[in-house]
Amino acid sequence: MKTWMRILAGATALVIGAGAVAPVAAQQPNTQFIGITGYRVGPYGANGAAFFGGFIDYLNLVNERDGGVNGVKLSWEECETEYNNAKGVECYERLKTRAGTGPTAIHPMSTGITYALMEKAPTDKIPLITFGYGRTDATDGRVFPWVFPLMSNYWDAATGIVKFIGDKEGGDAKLKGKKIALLYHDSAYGKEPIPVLEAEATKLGFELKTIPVPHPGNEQQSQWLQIRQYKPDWVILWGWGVMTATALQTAQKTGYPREKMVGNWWAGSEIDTVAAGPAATGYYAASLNLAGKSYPVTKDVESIVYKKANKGSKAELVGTVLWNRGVAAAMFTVEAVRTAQAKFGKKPLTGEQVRWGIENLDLNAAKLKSLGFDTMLPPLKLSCEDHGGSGQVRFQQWDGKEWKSASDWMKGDTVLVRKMIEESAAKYATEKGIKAGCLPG
Amino acid sequence: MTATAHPATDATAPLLAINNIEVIYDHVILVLKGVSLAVPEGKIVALLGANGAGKTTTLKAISNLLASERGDVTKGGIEYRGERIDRLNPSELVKRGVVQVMEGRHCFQHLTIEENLMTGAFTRSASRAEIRQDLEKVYTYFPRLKVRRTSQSGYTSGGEQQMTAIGRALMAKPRMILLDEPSMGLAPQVVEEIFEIVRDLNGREGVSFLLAEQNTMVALRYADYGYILENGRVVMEGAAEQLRSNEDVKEFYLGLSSAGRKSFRDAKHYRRRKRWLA
Amino acid sequence: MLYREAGQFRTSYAADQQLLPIRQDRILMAVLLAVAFVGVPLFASDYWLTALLTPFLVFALAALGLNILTGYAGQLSLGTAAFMAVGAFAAYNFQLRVPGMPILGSFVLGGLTAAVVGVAFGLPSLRIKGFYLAVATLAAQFFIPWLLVKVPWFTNNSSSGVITSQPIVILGYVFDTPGSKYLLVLAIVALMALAAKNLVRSRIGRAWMAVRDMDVAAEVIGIRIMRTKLIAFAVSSFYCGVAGALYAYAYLGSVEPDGFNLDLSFRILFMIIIGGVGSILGSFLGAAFITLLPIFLDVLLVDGALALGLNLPSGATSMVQLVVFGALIIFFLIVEPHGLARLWQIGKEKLRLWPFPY
Amino acid sequence: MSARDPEPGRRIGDTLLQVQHISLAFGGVKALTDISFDVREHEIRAIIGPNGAGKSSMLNCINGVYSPQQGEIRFSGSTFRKMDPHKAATMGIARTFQNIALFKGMSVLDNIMTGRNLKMRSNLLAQALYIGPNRQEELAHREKVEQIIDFLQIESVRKTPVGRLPYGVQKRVELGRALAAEPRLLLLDEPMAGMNIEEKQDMCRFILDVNDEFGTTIVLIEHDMGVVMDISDRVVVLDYGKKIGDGTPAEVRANQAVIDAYLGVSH
Amino acid sequence: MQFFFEVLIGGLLAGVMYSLVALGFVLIYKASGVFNFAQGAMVFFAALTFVGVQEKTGLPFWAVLPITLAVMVLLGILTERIVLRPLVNQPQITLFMATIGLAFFIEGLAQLIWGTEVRRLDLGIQDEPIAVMMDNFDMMVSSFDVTAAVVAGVLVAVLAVFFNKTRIGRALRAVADDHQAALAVGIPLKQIWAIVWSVAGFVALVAGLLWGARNGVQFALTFVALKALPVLILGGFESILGAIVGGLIIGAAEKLAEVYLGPMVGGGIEGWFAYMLALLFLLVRPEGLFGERRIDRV
Repeated sequence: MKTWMRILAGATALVIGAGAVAPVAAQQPNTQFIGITGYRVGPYGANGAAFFGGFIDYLNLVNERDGGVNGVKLSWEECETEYNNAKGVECYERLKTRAGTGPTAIHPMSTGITYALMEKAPTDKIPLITFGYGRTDATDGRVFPWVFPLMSNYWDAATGIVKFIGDKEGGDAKLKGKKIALLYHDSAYGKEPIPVLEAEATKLGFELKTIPVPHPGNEQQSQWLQIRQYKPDWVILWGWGVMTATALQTAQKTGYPREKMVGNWWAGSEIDTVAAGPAATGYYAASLNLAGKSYPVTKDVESIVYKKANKGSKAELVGTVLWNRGVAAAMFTVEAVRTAQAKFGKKPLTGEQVRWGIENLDLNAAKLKSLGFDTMLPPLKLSCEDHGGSGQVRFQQWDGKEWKSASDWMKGDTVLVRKMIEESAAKYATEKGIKAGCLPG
Repeated sequence: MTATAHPATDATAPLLAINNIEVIYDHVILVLKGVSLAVPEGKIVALLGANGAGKTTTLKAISNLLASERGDVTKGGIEYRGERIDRLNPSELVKRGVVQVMEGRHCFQHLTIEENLMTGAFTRSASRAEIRQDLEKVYTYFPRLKVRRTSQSGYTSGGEQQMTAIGRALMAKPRMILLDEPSMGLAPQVVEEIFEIVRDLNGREGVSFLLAEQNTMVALRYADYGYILENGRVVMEGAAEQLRSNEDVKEFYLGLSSAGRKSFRDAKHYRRRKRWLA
Repeated sequence: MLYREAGQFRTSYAADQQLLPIRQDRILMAVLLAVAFVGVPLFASDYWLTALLTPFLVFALAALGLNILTGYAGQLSLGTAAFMAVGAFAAYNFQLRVPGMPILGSFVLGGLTAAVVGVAFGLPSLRIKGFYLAVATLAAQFFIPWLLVKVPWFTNNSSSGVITSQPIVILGYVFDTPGSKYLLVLAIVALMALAAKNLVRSRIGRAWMAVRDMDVAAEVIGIRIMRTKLIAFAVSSFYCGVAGALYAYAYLGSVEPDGFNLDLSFRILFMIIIGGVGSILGSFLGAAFITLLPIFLDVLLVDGALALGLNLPSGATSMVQLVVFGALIIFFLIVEPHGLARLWQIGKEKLRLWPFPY
Repeated sequence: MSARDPEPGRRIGDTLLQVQHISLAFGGVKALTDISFDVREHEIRAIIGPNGAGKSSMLNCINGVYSPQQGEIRFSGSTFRKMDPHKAATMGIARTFQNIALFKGMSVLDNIMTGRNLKMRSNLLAQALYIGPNRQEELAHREKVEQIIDFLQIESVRKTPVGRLPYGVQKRVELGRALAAEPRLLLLDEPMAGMNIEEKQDMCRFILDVNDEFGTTIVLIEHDMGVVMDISDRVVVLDYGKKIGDGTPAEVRANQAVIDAYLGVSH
Repeated sequence: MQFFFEVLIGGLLAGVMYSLVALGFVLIYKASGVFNFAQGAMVFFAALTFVGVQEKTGLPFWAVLPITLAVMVLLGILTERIVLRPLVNQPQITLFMATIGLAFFIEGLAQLIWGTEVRRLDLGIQDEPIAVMMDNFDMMVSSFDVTAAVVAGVLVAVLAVFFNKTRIGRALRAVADDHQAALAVGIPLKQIWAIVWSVAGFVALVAGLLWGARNGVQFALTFVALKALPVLILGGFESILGAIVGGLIIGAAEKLAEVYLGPMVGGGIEGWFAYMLALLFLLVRPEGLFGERRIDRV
């Protein structure tokens, strides 16, 4: 008994050794391969499941409905990162070996992993698409040619939120003398908006108090008592994971009105509000995309991917904020491929070619409409200088059941943000000895 | 040994009979290499031998405490009142009246003496009053325990702990107690006291004892019959008085030679051959 | 009989005290080193080098550090990742702020800084033991990353808290390919493993084990408990610190304080438990197992599901992975609580007798 | 049978250890009350008494594991209120324990090598590199340790982890570890507990040889009266933390207080 | 001053929530010497199962509770049977590691069965400031936290009676002291351990329900174990009373520190403050507040 168990254990070890030698390639030939470094377990597993669920649902849609991009079928492989940097790198390296083309474009969906891959990507010629996260100053594509913080970055979000609060108060001028508290996840991610908010505070004359919440943020009594004592007019919530729901619950507990709380786009999904229950009602959050199922693309996914092909990831997720965001992220990738195909031909493309496609992406309102996205996203046009392409945010409010749009697409202080981005990027370029400039297309 | 002295040949079957058992630890270490012995009802049987001879293992094989130490009875059988008990779990065994008092007492340190005694009655479904009565009975045997009933056993002396351990076993209303090294680490006077109680219990309650003991001298004074174990085998057995008068036992286990006890001062070293082993 | 030692006499204590007294072991080690230094860089793919072998070596080094503390000196620590963080950030700052600092110097200084911090957090071990100490080391685990995030100086005012390692240049040669980074890490790890082996078979190693096994007795024969434990903390943290620096420089390239979290500490603890507590070899085996197992499971599950034509949602595979990982750990602990190193030893014993069963 | 040498006066020297008015309590429970006695150079001194009499506590006070609340200890000319174990070791006091306190995870050789710890000098770096002086040192001490291994006749188990050894051999290894420190004063706490006659005889021989050959002074706790009476020069008797007798074995055996408290009538 | 008390009371009440989780650790540690790192995972599993069953069946609270309890008892028994029994007599660290493995297993299993979505757990207790306190003293005291504290109090009382006054309780304590001896007197170890794990499962369920109602049922529930660890060090691994008092102290000290000390050093100190506090405390009393002082007998 003992002996055979030992043998079995030894055999397990051996097999594991051997198994890693020959990872079987999962992709089919002559397809556009997309590597996905995703996460569906761990503290942010719920977020990942929604985002990557949408992402893959859209890829399936393109294959099922259109037969791929101009006839080139899409293939993909998802590698679980557990939101862990080291595992993210391993996944990246693994996906890199796949297909002739490599992973085409990577969505790390984690700022940490983005940073870990930042210097690998140029060497490997694989673009990183960081949709609403990652390194803010990478928006300057002259210094970061391989990184695309698509649409809007954290500083856009922060200034956008200030703008939104200003609007609610009746104009930016009314912000003078107001008190705003920033309740943030005490991590690199949470600290991102501080410099730009401080700059805004000086400029617009409001008072800013920053209150960190230590990870994971499932206990916020003391922070909210501080808020209760400080009595701010608005609370900006820069949360992630369980922290957001706890903040909303604790706000209720300490009697702070949720209508005076604005979250950023990682603190504004159903995951956050459902967990908080009734405490979330009235809470605002910035968003990169609208929630809802009424868009033609969503309907297509439901009817084609879910009903017809039965390849859907999870029906309950359809139309949620993060699912829609995943769909949008996939669409950006697909459209980048399409754009690049126009230049390089209708065949599986390399990461380098797709990079060009992303940089020359132009999704105007008409294009978005034709793709079935309507108002879910703002128009987007990238260039070498601007790897964001939009800088807009839109606000949604939780009505107790679902997210409802609460504003138009709007921009914050783009001048300030651009200035800070360029400064920061220039500093990075000096540090690293990078000669800023556009890559030849 | 004469046939009449062998307890197994008594007209009635022995209370406990062990037939040629083999015990292996960890699947490799053979500790008992075929041990057979018998305990007749109402007798005190001593299991003697040096450290590591297999005394404790024998007792644990009977009480089935081996499993938790990665030991296993691989051959032979153990019978209690004619029933095979080698696959019973300890709790079943206690219910049938076989209780072991382990070497080194093993009191529950954080429980009071009285709580310790009460745990002994765990397997019984007796009424509260009945248990209370038994508790009083234990106190009559061990008046010292009554005085210290509320003390945490961890803070009591070795002798008191040994008494607690025996008393705890008594609470299970045993017919047979497996007593492992009751004299270990106790002062001579206390050892005598404990053995007197053992004799008392045997006489008055009719409890049979199988006691493993290194202190051959004392053990043979109180036992009816004895087995000597060496290296996992029974090498000698016989009625206590026979063993006591056996020359070899005298020399090797009692430290007596025919010319009286040999002084430790005069013990000689026989230098052994140097061994080559890395 | 493959592993027969008969006929190999050791006639002096010097011969008996060599690192590998048995000839077969020496041959095996030579082959292993040759493969690691020559064969692997020649034949392994970039994926192997970057994603498997380099992290394996880095983790093995950290596991070695933890094993010195936990396996040899008997002080259970859950703060390994924090000491790695100290090493990484200290190396970064030395490299950044001291002009002309050689990179290896930074690694050593990073290790030394971690050693100092390790000693500071080791001080409570003089009073507290076992799980109390283990939980106390969590204080380090939570405090150090907090401090690194909180004080911008440590991260050179990086708004995100992420530091990007400087290029590794030694004597003008730039280590920027996966192969060269692997070789650098391999050389460092091999040297430090040798040093660890020497330490544990010298006076200090015996003192550690003595304190681990029976501290009162150790004190009575004249071992200074306090010093011995603190040296263990220092040496262990030094190893973890260097491992942290290599983690940042040779493996990930950029790190953030939050990356050195409790998960990482646990991961390394797993390595020594699975590999073998109190065994140098075990640190390596454990690191290999823990690094490769999830990847293997991942590949196996994904490809296995594909091969079987199952449409396993990728979420499910991740869960299954977690379940299997947990189950395997338990399985291993039950089958061989002394770890892979013991399995290896048993295997050797068997080979020694082979083909005879006894 | 009682005195060891025809002329003990010539063998036994001056006072080496003097225990003066030692009192020790654990949270109010008195373990030792005003104990005084002395141990002379080259002597074998036994401490006897019932369980819980404070014998082990006495040893623990002598080598500093416990610190007595009152009294002092004089050892080879210096006086201590509180000895610490490390200092005791450097001054040449070695010790074995009632319940074997070997380092279970280590081999016999390594266990005994730890006894040489105080005599080794190499620094950490030298040890890590294992070159030159450290290597020489390790080998030199190995030589010494092998002598002890020879003396105790445990050559065949030198590489065996002590946890796997039989009890009697473990006791021997523990003696070896204490001897490796080349002590002036050796404290033995029940070195023969749980041994059979043969093993006890062996152990007695070792103790006597150590005493004879190395001139080591020995303080010994033992329950076996036969052993105590045979090999010790003088005996201290403790009962409930108090000293109730002190003298040669013959004197102690005749002491009525000792008989009442400990020896009992039937022995 | 009013604010100080508000923080203090809030802290004490939060501390009770920590104690709830710490209790599960104490129970298992006491009875089997296992430092059960999977307690957090068990809390998560309990809450998730509860919500999952509720979702699937639509049954009311009082019907789902026994079902979940049954699942937890089953989990406890299986854990004992499959994980711990084969590991009897192994060093504590091995058992500890096994429970980490168990934690992974349970976390994976829970999500495999019920999915990763974040769910709401509604106990029908509104988490709002108690009006009386608010109106009369301008003090914010959460109704939810007070309820939780009452539940915790009842739980502790029940456990105390169970341990000290019942035959099984005595057997549990006996097993905790010396399982070999317990076996020898006929206490069926396996059943006892199964009972312990079941009780721990029950405590995990209570903690899971309260924490789940507080933060939503999601993976992060496993993190509440990290909040319980300093409570354990402070209170002692073996003391139920210690878990409660430790929780109160940690809760109060942590909140006061974050509010009054935090701003001076940039805040966010709660993550480690409790650990540091426990560490400093240990330097004074190494056995914890109510832990058994170990007497080293040599």
